[in-house]
Amino acid sequence: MHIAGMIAIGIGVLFLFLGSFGIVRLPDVYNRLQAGTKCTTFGCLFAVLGVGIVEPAWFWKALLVSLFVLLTNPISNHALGRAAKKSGVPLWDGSVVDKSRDFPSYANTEKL
Amino acid sequence: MVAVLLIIVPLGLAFAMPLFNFVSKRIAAYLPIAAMVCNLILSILLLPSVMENTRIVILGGLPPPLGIHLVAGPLGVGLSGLISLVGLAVSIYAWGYIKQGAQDKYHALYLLLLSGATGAVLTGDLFNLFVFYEILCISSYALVAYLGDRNGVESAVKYLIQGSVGSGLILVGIAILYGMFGTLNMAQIAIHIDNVDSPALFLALVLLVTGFGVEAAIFPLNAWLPDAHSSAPSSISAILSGIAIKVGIYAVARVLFTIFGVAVVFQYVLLLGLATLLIGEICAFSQDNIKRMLAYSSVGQVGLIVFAMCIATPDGVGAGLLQLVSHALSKAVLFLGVGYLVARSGSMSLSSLNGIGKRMPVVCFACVVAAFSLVGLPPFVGFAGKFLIVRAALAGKSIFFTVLIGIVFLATVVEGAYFFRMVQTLYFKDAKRQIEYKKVPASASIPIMALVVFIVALGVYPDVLLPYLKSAAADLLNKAGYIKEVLG
Amino acid sequence: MRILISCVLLVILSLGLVFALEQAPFGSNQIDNADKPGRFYLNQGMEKTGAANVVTSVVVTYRGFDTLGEVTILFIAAIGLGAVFHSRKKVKRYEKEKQSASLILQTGCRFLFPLIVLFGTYVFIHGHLSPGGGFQGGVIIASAFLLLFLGCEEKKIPMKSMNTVESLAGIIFVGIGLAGLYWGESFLENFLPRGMDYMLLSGGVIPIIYIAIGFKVGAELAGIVAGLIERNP
Amino acid sequence: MFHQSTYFVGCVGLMIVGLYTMLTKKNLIKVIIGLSLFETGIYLLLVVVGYIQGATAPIFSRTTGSPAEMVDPTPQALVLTAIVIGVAVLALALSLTIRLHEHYGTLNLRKIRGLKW
Amino acid sequence: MEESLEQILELSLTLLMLGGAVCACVFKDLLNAVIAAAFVSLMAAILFYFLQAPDVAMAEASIGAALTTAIFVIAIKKTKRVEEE
Amino acid sequence: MIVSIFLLVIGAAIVLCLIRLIKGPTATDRAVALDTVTTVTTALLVILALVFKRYIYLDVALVYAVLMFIGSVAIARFLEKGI
Repeated sequence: MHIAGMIAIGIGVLFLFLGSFGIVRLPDVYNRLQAGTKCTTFGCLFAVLGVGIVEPAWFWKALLVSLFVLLTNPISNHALGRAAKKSGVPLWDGSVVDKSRDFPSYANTEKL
Repeated sequence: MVAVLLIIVPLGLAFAMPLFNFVSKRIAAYLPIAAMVCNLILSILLLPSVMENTRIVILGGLPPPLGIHLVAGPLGVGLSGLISLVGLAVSIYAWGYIKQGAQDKYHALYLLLLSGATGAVLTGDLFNLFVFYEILCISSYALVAYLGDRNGVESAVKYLIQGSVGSGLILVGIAILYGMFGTLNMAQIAIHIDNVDSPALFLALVLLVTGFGVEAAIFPLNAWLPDAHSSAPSSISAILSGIAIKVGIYAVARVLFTIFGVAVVFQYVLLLGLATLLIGEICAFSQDNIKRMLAYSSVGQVGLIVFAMCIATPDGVGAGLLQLVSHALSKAVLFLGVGYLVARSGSMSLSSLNGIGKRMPVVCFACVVAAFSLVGLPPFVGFAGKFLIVRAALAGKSIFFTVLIGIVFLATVVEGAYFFRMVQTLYFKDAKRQIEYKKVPASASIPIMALVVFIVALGVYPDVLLPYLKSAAADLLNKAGYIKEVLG
Repeated sequence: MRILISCVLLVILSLGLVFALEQAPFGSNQIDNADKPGRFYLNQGMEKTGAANVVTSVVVTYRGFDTLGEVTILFIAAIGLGAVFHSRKKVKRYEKEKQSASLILQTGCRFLFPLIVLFGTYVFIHGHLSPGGGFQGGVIIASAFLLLFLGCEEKKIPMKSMNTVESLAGIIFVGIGLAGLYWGESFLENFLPRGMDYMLLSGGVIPIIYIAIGFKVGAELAGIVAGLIERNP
Repeated sequence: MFHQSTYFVGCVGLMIVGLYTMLTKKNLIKVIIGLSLFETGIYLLLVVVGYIQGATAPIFSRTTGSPAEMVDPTPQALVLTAIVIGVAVLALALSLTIRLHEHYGTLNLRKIRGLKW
Repeated sequence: MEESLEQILELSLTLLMLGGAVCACVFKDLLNAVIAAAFVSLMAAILFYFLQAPDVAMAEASIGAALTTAIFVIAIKKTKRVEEE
Repeated sequence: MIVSIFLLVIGAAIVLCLIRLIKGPTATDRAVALDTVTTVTTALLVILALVFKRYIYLDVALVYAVLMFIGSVAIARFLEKGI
């Protein structure tokens, strides 16, 4: 049980580190959001649930923490991505596709 | 036990203000009057009994070194009586004076200011002193900006920034003292402080005096005062000059005398007080704006009070306290009176008040009496204060004090010059333009005249106050007695 | 020039602070003595008040007067903000280029609002058993209202009932203090039985006062946020 | 001792950075940010004052119940009070700032007439 | 070993906090300064946690990082975003 | 022992986020960095609760998980001219 929990925490921490690494390395806001959102949410979930596995008595509260992380993180990240698009942060030159042009609400976003 | 009501009654009424508003909007103006009448009666009833022995009021069920407690000594109760007297006069005045803005909010903030002042002079715990001091400061920031005009907001910002840096420094000082002694009780700190000799203590002293000195406007820290006092509504100027500064001085004195009690520092603070006196009077002399002139005169008077207190003999502290009382009464009268003069003439410049004395005789007479009292002319209370200060300073027969007293006389001459200029403007100059005459409402003239009666009566019979002053000075100076009374 | 002067001042201040802090015997030294308040609270606080969280028992009973003052300061900030923003002439509402929130944000806020309020309530009800208490719970509730402002603008905070809650909570706090003076011996004394350790109903008046503080802080901070947001320049 | 020196560096540094911001910056909101940094430093100092190495938080639970191994609760209570005071001052300062901007149209302290310190 | 690793963590968190504070002082764009100040609050909250003060950590987290940031942002919205020379 | 290494890795992650917070060309980048820091911090607090072996410390992590996104949402709404 202890070892399984530690492995879960390890995976989570690894993902957190990789997410932060992506924050630094990736070229533009939208790519960084990918790293900052999915990677860290996943990592946080694993780390928290791993702690719940290591100490079985804590499991329910850990589950609650992870549930809240799962609920709140996507909302803030969605808001940030939308804000970036609305305030006219340009895409990276190497971007292949920009689907947002199809939606009228994003159409007239001026360059910063 | 009753002393706690001095703080709780205004606080509770202020909390209940929104509920009273549902009943009627007009109740708001009566609540401060009710609270202050209650406080005045309570303090007058308490004063004789605390003269004999200091009462310790336990809060939260633990005896002094452990919990928070109030010290209802002669100084604390006397000052709270002064606060409620001036507060009562100003709240009656404000009832007719404050006609714009959110009036219920004005009255609530005013009540909270007074309860903060009362709490600060009564408490016996260092951090609690800080909390009440913050209540006083924050409500005065809000009240200075109450009218929402340009100057008011600007000076409130200035006041707020300096005041909050000051309170941050106080917190650092408290942290150092707590780190060294593990307690916040002022008496217990005072016991331990004699056994320790460390530079950290000196730093704590400097930080605490600087922090409380911001509110007291001692010399390098007085930049906010003229702006804030001149651009606030007149009733607030009166309460700030009359009460808020005094609480700052009380806090500085408590820190210097009771907690630290190191005689070396008094000399320097005394010189600071003298510098404050000179700078305040000279700046006041060069002002044309009458409210700014009064504000700078407050700076000067603060310097004089600090000077008197730092002589550090029972006579000196007693004289300083008498001067404190006299300044509170006189400056309140001056600001209250000038409030209506300014409102009628429509401008704050001194020249626009030419010859207004014949049109508004009552208010102008009160202003002249208060001004003479501040200068120190005989039948008024200011004379007694200055006379006692001079006597206390010369009692030591040292050359040092004789020179200093000379400087004080010089400052008084300057003070007399601008106050006589004011009197001359009020009475002996012809009005350039016709000011339409409107009667000053009774809600203004009654409190002003009541305070004038106090000024004259205390000037004629200063002996009434002297026993109180003596025991209050002993309360402040006698460190061992204070410790013994608090800790038993 | 200005920068130079302030640098010199700050260097002096920091040197003084570091020097002083090195000298002072911080940490365990000063509370080992049994008559020091900190040690007393640790040794006897739990037995006397029945609150498992010693910080709570210090905040609410032993130093309860500070807490009263502190709640007062928030109250001052709330009404002071109202007084400063009060202006008689009506400014016409201007809503230029105000983007409404996206559907995801709106739905999320509607969904999360009751959860956050519930969590805030949990925090201040359990203030005597676990970390947290009136202030933290109140701030969490105020944050929930803030979220409502950010997410769905059409929801309005009923300011009148907020004021009533604030006022009532303050009166309850003072009233409990006076009740302590009446039934006990001093203001804010813990006059109720202390109850079973580690249970919700323990600690005498502590949970009641913390609930009052929670409501008061929540209403005040929500009022402050509402005042700031609804100010139209 | 290592612990405490670290923290002293942290809190004194934070206070100094905050005061520096307040003294030298010209924008009022920047000054207020400096104020909040300064206050954070003070809170840290107050908590460090009550810290005891190797002790745990002053909260009893069914498993941990030895008062000898707990940190001093008083400074924590003081910091709770101080934090709330800080946020009140901050809210009032920001509301005054907004009001000042309505009057002057700028937040630059050099351009606002009387606000020189 | 374990002790010293944790101490390294505390030291680095302190330095990070100071770095964030210097950023808050230097940034010209007020929004960025506010973000940096929120970062400082977060680090301070973790330090409170290390100092065994969970109550304070909770208060600092909820007030310093969420509410203060929001009211600063609102104030910037009502005034001006860029600090001019 | 192994937990300490986890903690150090998380510390490194925070350092990386601070680098982005300093460098970030736009305000959005910095906001993303702040948002990431909050998530990382939540995990750090939970693991620290394990280190200190106190169950009640999880409440603090819960507060982080619940409240931290509000700051990000405020900044985002400001950037898209919402409030």
